[in-house]
Amino acid sequence: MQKKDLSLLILILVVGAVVAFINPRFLLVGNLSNTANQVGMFGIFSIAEAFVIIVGGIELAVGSVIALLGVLFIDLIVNRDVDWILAFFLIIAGGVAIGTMHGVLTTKMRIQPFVVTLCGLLIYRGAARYYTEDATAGFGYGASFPMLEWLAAGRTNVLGFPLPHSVVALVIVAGIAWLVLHRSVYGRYFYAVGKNEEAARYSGIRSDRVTISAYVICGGLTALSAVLIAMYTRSISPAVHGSFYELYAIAAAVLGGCSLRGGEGSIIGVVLGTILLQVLQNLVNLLGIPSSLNFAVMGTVILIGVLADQYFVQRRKRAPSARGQAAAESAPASLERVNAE
Amino acid sequence: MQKKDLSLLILILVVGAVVAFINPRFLLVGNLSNTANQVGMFGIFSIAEAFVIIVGGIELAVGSVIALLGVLFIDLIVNRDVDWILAFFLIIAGGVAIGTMHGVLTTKMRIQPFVVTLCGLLIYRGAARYYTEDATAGFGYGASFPMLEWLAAGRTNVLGFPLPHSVVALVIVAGIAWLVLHRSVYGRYFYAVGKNEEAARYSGIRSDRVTISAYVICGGLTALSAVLIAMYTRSISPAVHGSFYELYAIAAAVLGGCSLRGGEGSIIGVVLGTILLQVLQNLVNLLGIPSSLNFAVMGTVILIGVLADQYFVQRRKRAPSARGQAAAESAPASLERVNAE
Amino acid sequence: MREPFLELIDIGKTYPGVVALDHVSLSVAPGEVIALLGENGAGKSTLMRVLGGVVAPSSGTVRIDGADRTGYTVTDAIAAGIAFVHQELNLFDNLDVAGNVFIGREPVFGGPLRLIDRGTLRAKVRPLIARLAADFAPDTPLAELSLAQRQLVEIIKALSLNARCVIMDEPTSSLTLSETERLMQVIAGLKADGVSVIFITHRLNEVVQCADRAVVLRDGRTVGTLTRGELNPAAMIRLMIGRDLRSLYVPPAAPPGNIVLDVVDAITSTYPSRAVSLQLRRGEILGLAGLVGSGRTELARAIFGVEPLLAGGISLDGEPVRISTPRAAIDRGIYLIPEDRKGCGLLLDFPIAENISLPDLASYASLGLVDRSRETDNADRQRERLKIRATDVKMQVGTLSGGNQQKVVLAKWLSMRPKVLIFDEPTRGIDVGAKQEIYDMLRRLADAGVAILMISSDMEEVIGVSDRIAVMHEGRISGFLARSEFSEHNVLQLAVGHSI
Amino acid sequence: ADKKVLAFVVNGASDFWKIAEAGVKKAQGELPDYSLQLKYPEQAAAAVQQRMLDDLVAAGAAGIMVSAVDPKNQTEHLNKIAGQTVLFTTDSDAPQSKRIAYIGSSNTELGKDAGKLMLKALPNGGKCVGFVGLLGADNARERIEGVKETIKGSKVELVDVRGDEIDQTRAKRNVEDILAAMPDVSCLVGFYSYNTPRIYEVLKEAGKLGKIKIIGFDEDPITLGGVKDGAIEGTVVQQPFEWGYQGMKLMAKVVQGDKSGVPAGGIIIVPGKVIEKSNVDDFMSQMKTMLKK
Ligand SMILES: Nc1ncnc2c1ncn2[C@@H]1O[C@H](COP(=O)(O)OP(=O)(O)OP(=O)(O)O)[C@@H](O)[C@H]1O
Ligand SMILES: Nc1ncnc2c1ncn2[C@@H]1O[C@H](COP(=O)(O)OP(=O)(O)OP(=O)(O)O)[C@@H](O)[C@H]1O
Ligand SMILES: [Mg+2]
Ligand SMILES: [Mg+2]
Repeated sequence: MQKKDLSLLILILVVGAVVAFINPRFLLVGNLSNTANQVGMFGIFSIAEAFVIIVGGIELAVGSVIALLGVLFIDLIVNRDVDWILAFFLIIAGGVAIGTMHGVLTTKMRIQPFVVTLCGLLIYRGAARYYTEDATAGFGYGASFPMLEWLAAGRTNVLGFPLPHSVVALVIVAGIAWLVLHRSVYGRYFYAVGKNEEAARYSGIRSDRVTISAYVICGGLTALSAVLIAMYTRSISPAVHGSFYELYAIAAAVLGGCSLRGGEGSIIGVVLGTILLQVLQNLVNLLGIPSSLNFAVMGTVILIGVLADQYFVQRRKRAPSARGQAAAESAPASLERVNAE
Repeated sequence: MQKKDLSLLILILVVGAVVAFINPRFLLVGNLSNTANQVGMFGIFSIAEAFVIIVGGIELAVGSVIALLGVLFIDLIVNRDVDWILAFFLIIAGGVAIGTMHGVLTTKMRIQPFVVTLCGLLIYRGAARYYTEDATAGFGYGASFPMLEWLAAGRTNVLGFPLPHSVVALVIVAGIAWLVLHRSVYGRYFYAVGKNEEAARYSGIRSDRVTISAYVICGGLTALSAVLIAMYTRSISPAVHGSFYELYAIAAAVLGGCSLRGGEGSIIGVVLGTILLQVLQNLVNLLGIPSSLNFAVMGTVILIGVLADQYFVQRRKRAPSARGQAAAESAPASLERVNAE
Repeated sequence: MREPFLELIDIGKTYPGVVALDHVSLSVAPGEVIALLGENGAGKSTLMRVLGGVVAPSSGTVRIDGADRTGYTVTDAIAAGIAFVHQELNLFDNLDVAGNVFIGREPVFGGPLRLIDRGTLRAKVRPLIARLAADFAPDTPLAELSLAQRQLVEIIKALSLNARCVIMDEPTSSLTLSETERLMQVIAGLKADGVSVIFITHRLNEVVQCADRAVVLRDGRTVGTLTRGELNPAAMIRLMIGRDLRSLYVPPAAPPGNIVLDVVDAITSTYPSRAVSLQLRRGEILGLAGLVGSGRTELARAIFGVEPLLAGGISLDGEPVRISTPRAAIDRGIYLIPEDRKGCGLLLDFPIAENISLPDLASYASLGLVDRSRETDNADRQRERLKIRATDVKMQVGTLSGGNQQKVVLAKWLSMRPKVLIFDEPTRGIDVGAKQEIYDMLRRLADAGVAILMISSDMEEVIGVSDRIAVMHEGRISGFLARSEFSEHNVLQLAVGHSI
Repeated sequence: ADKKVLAFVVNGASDFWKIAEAGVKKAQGELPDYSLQLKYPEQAAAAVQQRMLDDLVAAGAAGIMVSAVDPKNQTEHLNKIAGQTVLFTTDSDAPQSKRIAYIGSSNTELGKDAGKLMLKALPNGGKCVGFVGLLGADNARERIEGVKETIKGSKVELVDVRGDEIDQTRAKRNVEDILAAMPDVSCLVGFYSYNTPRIYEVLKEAGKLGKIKIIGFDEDPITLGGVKDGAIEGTVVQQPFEWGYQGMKLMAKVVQGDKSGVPAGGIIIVPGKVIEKSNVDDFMSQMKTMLKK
């Protein structure tokens, strides 16, 4: 675990402890399980976003893709009687197709990723709204897919804790993503391309291919979370479903140490970033803070956390003699990381 | 005018011509004046955003600042009977204070601008909502500030065209911004810091100060547009007012040639970007396209425009011998520009 | 001589307004060591980029093992056994040393997952590091290495390829004598193994030392080839610049004056337990020598206010000053010309003129607005004075050849009025002809009363140009040498910290 | 903190709920043993609201009255909530859920009222355009449905309804654009509370007040002012004050175990009111007293 991840973990623990102290119901199994469920759903698309950010891109269409694919998924299984397993794979394929398109447009056509995915954001949401004629797509009352529901939105009792299956999905996704990013050759190429695309090309890395595959992974994972979220809300108003989720995803990734300049970030960090954001949401409701202050509290806690981290890092940097060589050696690196953005 | 700006202008003219052909009412003085009014309001905060993007930062709080300052402005003059001139200056000072804070946090405390301004986005909106207890702030019926209304939301007949004063404001702001960015010493520093902060520092540029001043300019201009927008809508629901406007601003800046990696972009480009976005909005209503497709149409037109531009640029690049030296000379630069992001 | 296996035939390359290569041919036989010489902008790097598959030639053929290659790319070059050390470093500062060395060729396990075998990776890098006696470990993050150390990493990367041909584009430009010696041994070893080496350098004695053949380019054309027996500096210079060169170095006009800069017990963060003191006089050129990583750059950065001084102080003209930003240093007349031109020296996408005017922009302005014609005029003057090869001062600096970029870095500062000038590797990558002009200029500046601190890894240059030499070893000054004590042996002895 | 919590969860922030809040406050005055809270989800999205409900249950709320963002599809989730606490719905019902009662109005009926106003305003028929925040939202659909049902067969036509995603700038802009695009439009309908004042302002700026008829919903002060000066034909208002007041009182009773106040089927309709020039003064003074404390 990197130093930055550790700071984040500490921040989460501190926030959690404070909340638990003020309202012990925070620690109720039910509440923790609900929060975990949110973390599961949001974590998957945050990891998706992280892949793109690490190769130096950005994906703004996450929320719209979640809306469009969610609508399609529900439509397929509820109105068109497609078998849900087939529908699931179709949706994943859809996400992969969208990702491929974004990747190709940014690499082969050399359009800025911000522009490509902004257009995606606009187009997919429009498509979702047009498709349903702005109506809400949902299971309605009584429609039931017991197996699918259990798999996607159910919980399994593990040692007394109702573990949401979205968390299981997140653990699997994060595990594989960790292996790929931090241990595999391919992951290394992601970081290399994100940091210095030209040098990567000189080293014989097919940087276009690497970039495209980051978008593809992002699309596929986003599709997965679209299905989970659709099964959680069971209804999708295409005009608002998932809107702003790209900001959540980017925020989680950035909190987790990704730099928007590319080449940096860790999977553990992204997951921790997601957890922090969700715990903060939970906190506002549990402490009875006026809902209007919901966002403000989130912002304030994040800012204080980051400031505190920075304060300690800076202090350590300023007094390296006191902490000896080791501290001095590590300080510039982590400073640079913050600096780099 | 740079080549990129020219492509954008052509795109706007083409879109305009198509719309005028389908519905000639597009060219009615009233309609053009309305669209111009929107361009005026949106252009100012897009220029604000461009300053920050050029020094390599990002400002996500634009929309929230517009909500908070708008609410405060209306509250000051309607409920607290502050003289509107004083209130105006207080609001601008507020914007400047917010900008200073963002600048100091990113430079002196070395927190990523994305994190700082994301927290700002959350906090200011929360503050606005809390301040009004989520109620709409408005002039109510009959409240009247004729001078202020005329200045901020009025129109003056210029050769038969009712020129909205927001456009006058934009022209003044854009003119000064152009002078500052493209002709002044300070403007050069903005680009230098955005491009390579380290090299700028080695050349004796106080990069922190330059960065902070970009945020300050951004805050001040955003405050100005907050007042104009408040006077236009005449009522502000703090929960939604101005939300997503940061995306508009970033989109206009990026369309206008700014790179999110900093150090690039032109004021003319940003203004053209704003015009394009507003003409697209106008188009949807005028052509009677379903509102749900509003965004999709915007996205599609932008994408097609960028693709067409790219196609011609790439073609020219591939056949430099045919078009002679001049074309070949400009091609790599503009390619690089797209590439850089 | 064995049959050539790499052939570049009639290669041409044009950039807008520039003919970089004009029908150049070169063939390389196994085990051959070829030096590629020429002035800055002669086309050396471009030719090698063609061979490395980085740029596509406008005309001509690349032939490998007798087969003509079309659509030849980096991947093909790597597959054909060509390793390339680029002039501008191309490394990843988010990876460690081993990761950089084996990027694109990581040893893997785990089947289709292709997990990186980190143990093997490090084990493979370790002997290569030892071979160059570099002082970093396989898992040292690249971000912690100095420029010269990074250059060693690039070389290690090339060696690790087990290539048939290694191209090195100015591998020694920031290395000191001992590393250079070691590199020469490595090249000899490669040669013995039948590996060909093409290297580009502006340090002619390296050529004499190890090349079988020197190919000289001028203005994108081959102007001659010198074989082993003909290799002597005078002949090479004549081919390169088309005339003879008088002695490079000019003696000072007057003895040095008062102490201008006084550094007392300065401590920087890399060597927190070592204090540095030195004094610099008016009109003096103080050479600062030392091995890679000895802390010279860091000292310069501390004086210039880029890095904090942990302890100690600096006085200027006898008055203690506190310098915490480069701006403060510049305002007091202390200028630093940094060694890392890509990172700190230049804005690569900016035009030449705007780079040159940047440190002193205010003086080109009236009412805060930049007077562009004055800016351009001055840039044109500097271009002529330093013979910067560019069609126009509106060209982006990034498109210039390495040496010409370095000249732009110098030009930035030379139109101003300094009191203390710190040059960090001022002639890195600069050709002999231009070196002479720069040395002349250094001397003129010194004679005009500027105090100059010249950090250099080029032993010849340190001895030739300096009035006095300070040598650093592991973060402290191990000794000063007066003119009469100047010798390679003395400098080296102080640099390595023990007698040799 | 020992007082039992009764929560009123709305579907998004708006002034409309301020009036409900007044009702809740009045109920609070009469229910000292309870702590009544009004909760705004930070976004008008089902997922966000669901999250809020889950959290409220976790925090131990004794009763929840909710204006579900998407009642049709939230049914199961609402049932989950209903299993753990006393659940009422308001504003928009989820008839198939296990909620104990619904208190609110019927949007279709409100739409019909507006349709009648339109017929009255345009005796010779004409083209109308509507403006709304979220076209897909149930309340918008039902209101539009009600209008269409009433004007069916007459010469009055609702040719288009423009959505604005609750962005006031766009709301105003939409009106401007429609005026430019359709010179022959004769009546504009504001379906959401803020749409009507935007219509009023644009017509005022264009000097077309009175020439083009305005029909509104809800009780924005500018709307009421417009009704008063005759520029707006009329506005159809709901009575959220009563929802808040009656709803909370009833909920407290149910929490105590007294279900006598809940009718069979659980539906309590508080009818809407049509405000026209004739009764606008009365209504305004009523509002003033309601919002006083
Ligand atoms: N991308 C480019 N665009 C335009 N001109 C270029 C580009 N790359 C190289 N050139 C030009 O080609 C010529 C040859 O450059 P090259 O880098 O090969 O020189 P060099 O011999 O390696 O010089 P040095 O010793 O300074 O490294 C120079 O005039 C340079 O300006
Ligand atoms: N950016 C950096 N971050 C961390 N450590 C650095 C950095 N740059 C240099 N160092 C370390 O500082 C030490 C001193 O390096 P410095 O560059 O001052 O040496 P130098 O004598 O100039 O040698 P060189 O020839 O390598 O430039 C080296 O050991 C190096 O590892
Ligand atoms: Mg070169
Ligand atoms: Mg150095």
